Amino acid sequence: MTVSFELSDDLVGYGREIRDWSVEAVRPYARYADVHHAAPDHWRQIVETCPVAIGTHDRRQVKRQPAFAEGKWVRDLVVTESLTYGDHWISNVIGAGIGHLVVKLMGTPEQIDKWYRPIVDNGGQTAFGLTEPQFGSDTSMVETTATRDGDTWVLNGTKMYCTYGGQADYVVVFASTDKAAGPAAIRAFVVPKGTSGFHVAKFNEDKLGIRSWTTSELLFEDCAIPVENQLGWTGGDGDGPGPAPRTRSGRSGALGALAQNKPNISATGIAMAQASLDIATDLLQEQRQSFAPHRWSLVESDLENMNAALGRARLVNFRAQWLQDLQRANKTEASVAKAYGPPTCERVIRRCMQLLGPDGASTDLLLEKWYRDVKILDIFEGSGQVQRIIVGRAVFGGADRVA
Amino acid sequence: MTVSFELSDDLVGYGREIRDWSVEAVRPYARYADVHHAAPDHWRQIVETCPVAIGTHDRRQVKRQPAFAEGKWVRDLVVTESLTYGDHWISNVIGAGIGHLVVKLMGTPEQIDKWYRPIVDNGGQTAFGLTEPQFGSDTSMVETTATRDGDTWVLNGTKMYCTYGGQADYVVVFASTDKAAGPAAIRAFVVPKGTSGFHVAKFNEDKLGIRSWTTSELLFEDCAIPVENQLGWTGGDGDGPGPAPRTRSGRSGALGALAQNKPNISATGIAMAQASLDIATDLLQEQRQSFAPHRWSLVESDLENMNAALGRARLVNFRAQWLQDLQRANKTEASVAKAYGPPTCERVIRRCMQLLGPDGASTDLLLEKWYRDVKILDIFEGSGQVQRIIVGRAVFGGADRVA
Amino acid sequence: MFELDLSEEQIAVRDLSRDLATRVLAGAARDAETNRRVPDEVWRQVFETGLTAPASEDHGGGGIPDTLTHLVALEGLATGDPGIAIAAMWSGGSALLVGLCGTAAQQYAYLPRLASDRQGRGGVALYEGFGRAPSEYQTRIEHLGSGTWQVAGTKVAVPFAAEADPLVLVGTDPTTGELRAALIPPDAGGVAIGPRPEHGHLGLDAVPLHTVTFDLTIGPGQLLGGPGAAAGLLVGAVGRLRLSVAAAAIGCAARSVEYAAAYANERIAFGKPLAAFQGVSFLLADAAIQIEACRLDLWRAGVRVDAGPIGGLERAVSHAVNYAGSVAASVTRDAVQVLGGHGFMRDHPVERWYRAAAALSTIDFDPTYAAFAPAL
Amino acid sequence: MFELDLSEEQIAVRDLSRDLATRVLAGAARDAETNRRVPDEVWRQVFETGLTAPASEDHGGGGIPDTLTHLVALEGLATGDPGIAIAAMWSGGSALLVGLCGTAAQQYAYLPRLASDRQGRGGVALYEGFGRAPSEYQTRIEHLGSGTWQVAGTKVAVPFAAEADPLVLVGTDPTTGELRAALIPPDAGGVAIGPRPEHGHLGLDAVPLHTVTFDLTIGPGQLLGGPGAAAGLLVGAVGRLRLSVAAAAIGCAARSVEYAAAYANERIAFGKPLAAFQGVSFLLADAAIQIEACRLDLWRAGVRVDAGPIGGLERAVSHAVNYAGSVAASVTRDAVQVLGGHGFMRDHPVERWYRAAAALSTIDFDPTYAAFAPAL
Repeated sequence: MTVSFELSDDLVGYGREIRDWSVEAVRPYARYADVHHAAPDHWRQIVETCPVAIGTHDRRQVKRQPAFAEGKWVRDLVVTESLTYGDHWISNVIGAGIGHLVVKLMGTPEQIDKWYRPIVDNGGQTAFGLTEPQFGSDTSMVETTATRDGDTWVLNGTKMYCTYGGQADYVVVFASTDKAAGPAAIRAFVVPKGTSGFHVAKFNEDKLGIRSWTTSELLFEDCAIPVENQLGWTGGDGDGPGPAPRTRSGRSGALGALAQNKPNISATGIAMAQASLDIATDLLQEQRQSFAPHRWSLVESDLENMNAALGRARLVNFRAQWLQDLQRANKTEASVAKAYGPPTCERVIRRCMQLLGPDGASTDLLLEKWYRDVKILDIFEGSGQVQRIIVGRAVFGGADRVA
Repeated sequence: MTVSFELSDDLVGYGREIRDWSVEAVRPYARYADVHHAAPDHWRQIVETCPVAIGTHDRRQVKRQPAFAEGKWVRDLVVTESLTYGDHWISNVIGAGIGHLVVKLMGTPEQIDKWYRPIVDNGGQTAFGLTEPQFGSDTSMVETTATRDGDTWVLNGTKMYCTYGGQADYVVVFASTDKAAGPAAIRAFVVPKGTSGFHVAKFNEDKLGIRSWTTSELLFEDCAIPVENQLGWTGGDGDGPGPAPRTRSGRSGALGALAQNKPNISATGIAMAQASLDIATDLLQEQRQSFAPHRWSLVESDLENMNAALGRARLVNFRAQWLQDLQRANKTEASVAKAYGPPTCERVIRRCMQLLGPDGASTDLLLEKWYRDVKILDIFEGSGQVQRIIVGRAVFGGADRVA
Repeated sequence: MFELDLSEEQIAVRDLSRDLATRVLAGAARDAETNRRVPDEVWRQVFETGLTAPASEDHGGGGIPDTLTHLVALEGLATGDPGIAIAAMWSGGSALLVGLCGTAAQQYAYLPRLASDRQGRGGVALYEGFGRAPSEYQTRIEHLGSGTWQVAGTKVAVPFAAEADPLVLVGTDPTTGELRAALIPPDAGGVAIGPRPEHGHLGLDAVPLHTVTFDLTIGPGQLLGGPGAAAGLLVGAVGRLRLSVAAAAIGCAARSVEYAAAYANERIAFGKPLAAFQGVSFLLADAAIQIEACRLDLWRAGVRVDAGPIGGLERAVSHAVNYAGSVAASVTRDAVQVLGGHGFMRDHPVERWYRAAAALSTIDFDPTYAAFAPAL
Repeated sequence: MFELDLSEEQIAVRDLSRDLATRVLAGAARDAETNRRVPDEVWRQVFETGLTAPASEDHGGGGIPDTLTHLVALEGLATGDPGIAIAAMWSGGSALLVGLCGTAAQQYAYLPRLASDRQGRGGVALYEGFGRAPSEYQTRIEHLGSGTWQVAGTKVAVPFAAEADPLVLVGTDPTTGELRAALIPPDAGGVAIGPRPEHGHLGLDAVPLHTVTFDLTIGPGQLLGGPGAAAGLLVGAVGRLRLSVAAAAIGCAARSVEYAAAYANERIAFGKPLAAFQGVSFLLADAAIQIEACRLDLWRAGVRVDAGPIGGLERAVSHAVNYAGSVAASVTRDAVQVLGGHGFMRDHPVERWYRAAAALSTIDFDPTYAAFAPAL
């Protein structure tokens, strides 16, 4: 075995096919998705034109992704960047969400069979309800309550910024079973779509970017679900209100699910930035004669250095997900990946607009859209600041004593 | 009145004379001062060659600085940058230190007459003993004690990094009169050179840079001084051990003295960076033909942008000291000045070395010395982090409620 | 005489503009953006400040402020909404250039109307993109002989191109290499106005911006200042217009810091206000530090503009503009970051400032003043 | 096959070099600097790793490691002291180039001696400054006819110039534009060695560095690989040498972060360890993040070197080297900052790393890869 950063020809080809398709089939609707805050109505037809098996969230249409030597998570990085290179709206209609990943991490074998398996086997979308109006990063502040009532848990509270929340097959909701017991009493509950008392207060927020991405506000009013919908439920003593006896508390399970996805978030940003850079490069090359020679030197340096920066961002992503594929610890590496890519991707897109001049920021191009879209990537699923805290734990935890 | 950034011709000329002299008379001994950790032995003769009245710290040689329309503190910025443009070692032999400034801020009229006036009228050097081995920024951690014994205070403890500590006429020492009473019980004491029990444990530290700058470690062992050497001493009830009743506690008085000097610290950094930049620019111009044209464009941009960055650093310095001259509040502005200049000056010097290639870091040039010297400027008299805390107070204290 | 205090009049202008920003512009920002035009009632109130048509009292205006006053006014208004502020300033460009550089006849022909018509718009066709400074503009204003001048070139980000009366076009005289300007009436032939982008312009939708191509001949009466105009006056006036964009960017950035700081004071995480975390508070401290440096740099360049066309003025303006563009884009970005998910929602104005600052930073960008640097 | 794990052998090399760094190099760093030479006993121990004269077993060495192994070894050693590590690596450049690119005769002439002489030194005259990449080197190695070659040019940062046996000079053949190297014995005429700077070289005093001017003729036997040498081999070997400097910078930076983190865990301010302040901890988190990206970038370039002279190799090497130089200089700077006043004292090693990283960043710097950016 020897270190190699070369992806297999198969995966490269697979990614290229998806990317070409994304430019041709997805990008033409980028502006539509932004203006209408929704994917085009015929999104299903669009997805069906994809020459490779990207799957859809609709379970009857699902195609399985082929396996590659690199493993699932590395493959997904390539697929994520390739798919969203055309535009990001496609994610919303084919993405599965992460609720089921939480089920896999925190559920009993029965729960995994019931809620995780069908999603990966047949498709579907799941959502994740953690954030509330009064908190973002500090997940100990969960105020949604789960009260035991016979064979049910009754949920009350509000969840914000739930990706796919208004359309998912189910939402994994984090709620406190005993506020006095603090964060350890926070548990996760599977709440299927249509459950009585589960209201979609706002289907989609009015956002700076990624507008077609469903970001829902959910309201739970005396929403009763069976006790066995509590993840980790065994029917034993530990399933009552109060601190969970299990090693994995609700919050850390939730954060575990987020960690797996972090490099994919960065890959989405790289897609937006690379698309901006490629478009800007083509336009600038056409306009080369309009630049004074000394200025053109700087334009060329900028373009080359932006490509190099995106290349490095891919490396830290691959590193994190390669570890994930080997089921090795990658919490720090996943945070490195998420901290590293997104803020530089923001800068790349902004710089491309600047190099193009005032027209670079007009809606005649997509760069201004991607500049709005990209900003969320350094915020959601753990802001850049939160990632630094996580990386810091490794830095300071692993530090020797001063000699 | 109208806003004007133009200094008077008088001050510009004064600064230019000092600067030219500094290059001619001071710079030739820069390497000596670095290697020998001391000014050249004939420093007094060197200072005497200065065509304008820069003064020396030796009281018999002192010449008063002329007044300018801009005021004392703005003048001092110009003088500081001009003097240290040749090299920084000159500061150590002419600088007065800041102990007497603390006296002025915290002393009674009698104390000011006794310890402040002679220094400004006749010259002299004073030192400031606050930092101890176990703390830098957190000045509440003072462990040096002052115990009342009849008409004396008896000091015990160690002070580190005291500028001029081993050579000053007196040191203003901060000590706790009652550890149980916390930071408020910290008072300042004037300890003259030669006081019994006042030992210079280390005359000068072995440092990365500014090696000729006397940075002493001082040891106080049962060092007794008269009670009237406690700054603010009136002989009343408040002069016993315990919290000071006066509005200005020892620490805030100390920090006040530091604030006045902050922009001068930055001006010193600008001098080092500007000197590096000017030397590098001349050398690079000579070597211009050796650079590929596209690379030369970048070299030229770098040089111009470094000059612009130093120009902005001067602006925030002037702003702070112009307020100081008008005796208006400038705590935030002084911190802005100290936070802004030094880290950019570091980068300017490093970049100049890089542009010159490997020879840029050799001792055949002075840039490597200044790169070592400059690092302290973002650390001492309040690190960049401490300045951000101070600026943050204005930002957050002045913030409206969210609409 | 070294002096860093604004004059009493400048302070009054600052307070007035900031007051108008808070009372009127902030609330109208969303409307102006949605309808892609400053609401009439808002325009009327800004008109009364004189910004939309600065003119001397002789011409029925309230006087032409000095450059620093102009910049202070614009920074103040931009704390309410940079889009409306920049729309007003750009519209006022016609009156400003005519008042500062025009012949007496031109001033009488245009200024009384501009100064009294509350619905009128002006505009200046200035920028060309490609990092060009004014001295590098390729738009030609060239004497063909017999008092006829050829005007040809393409301008970007031309405000109010379809309605400005007059539209002032800035170019260079290839014979002398000096800056020249032409007064183009709205019905002139040889002016091809590109379409307005269908879905807007990031954060600058309060003002219509077009790419415009000019290819026409004009008579000497349309030559700003006449055939013998002193180019130095125009250099200064153009410098002022360029700096105004920087002033708008700084106003927007400064307001973003205030807003984010207030949010960070109130929002609790891990048992403390967000402001208690240095990872948050240092972002805003750095922002405040940069804004202070940026504003002083802008003021210095503004004062230089009024001192006449001394050497290095154009480069000083370019430095101030590019630094402000870069600082404002980064500061408004960090303000969104401080608000986290809430910052991404249109319920808070920081997302608008993020857009506006980025858009402003593209207007007059030259990569020679700051190359790309990755975040890490 | 996509694979990011080091091989077992590489892991062993990493651990061994890191162990040697901790046990031997760290303690000898000050001595090496003061005496401006690696202490003999330390050199002997580093010699045993093979780094000072990598040679195949046929020539009495321990084998020539692949590039990645070489880089891993250097990063490990540099955690002890970058100066000693780079001295060893640079000395080994002669054996490396002869072993990778020399003719069989050259290998037999030089390698057995280099591999066995514990006091011997090699050296490569490589860099020219001015941001030049190897393909732009102006040092000429040109065929004069009759098997005689003209060697002319000026090199900077030439290690062991006065003692290297042989000194390998890298230049370009103006006829073909290809990279060439010449073997220069220590007594060769036409070699003018500039003086060693009297008071040292920032953080690189363990190794003598000189500016050297060459103007001599050589026979075909002194032409590395002979007249028909495949330039591609030399391109790869030169790439490896350049990347080694980046590896030393990264090792130094990584150790700085460890040291500063340990300090920040212990040092108390305002009632908490320094590490509890995000204004401190984020500096080191950012450093760790950058080092991770930097190391992967370096590894990728290293693997490309061994894959043969594929297109873009030189630029990939330049990117990796310049990013590492920039990251290491900034990280070591922040490590000093975390230690505050203590960081400025020679009692702690961070000041040495600050110097060494800055010096390393000047060796192979090209401004096209990262323009100056102010801190704020």
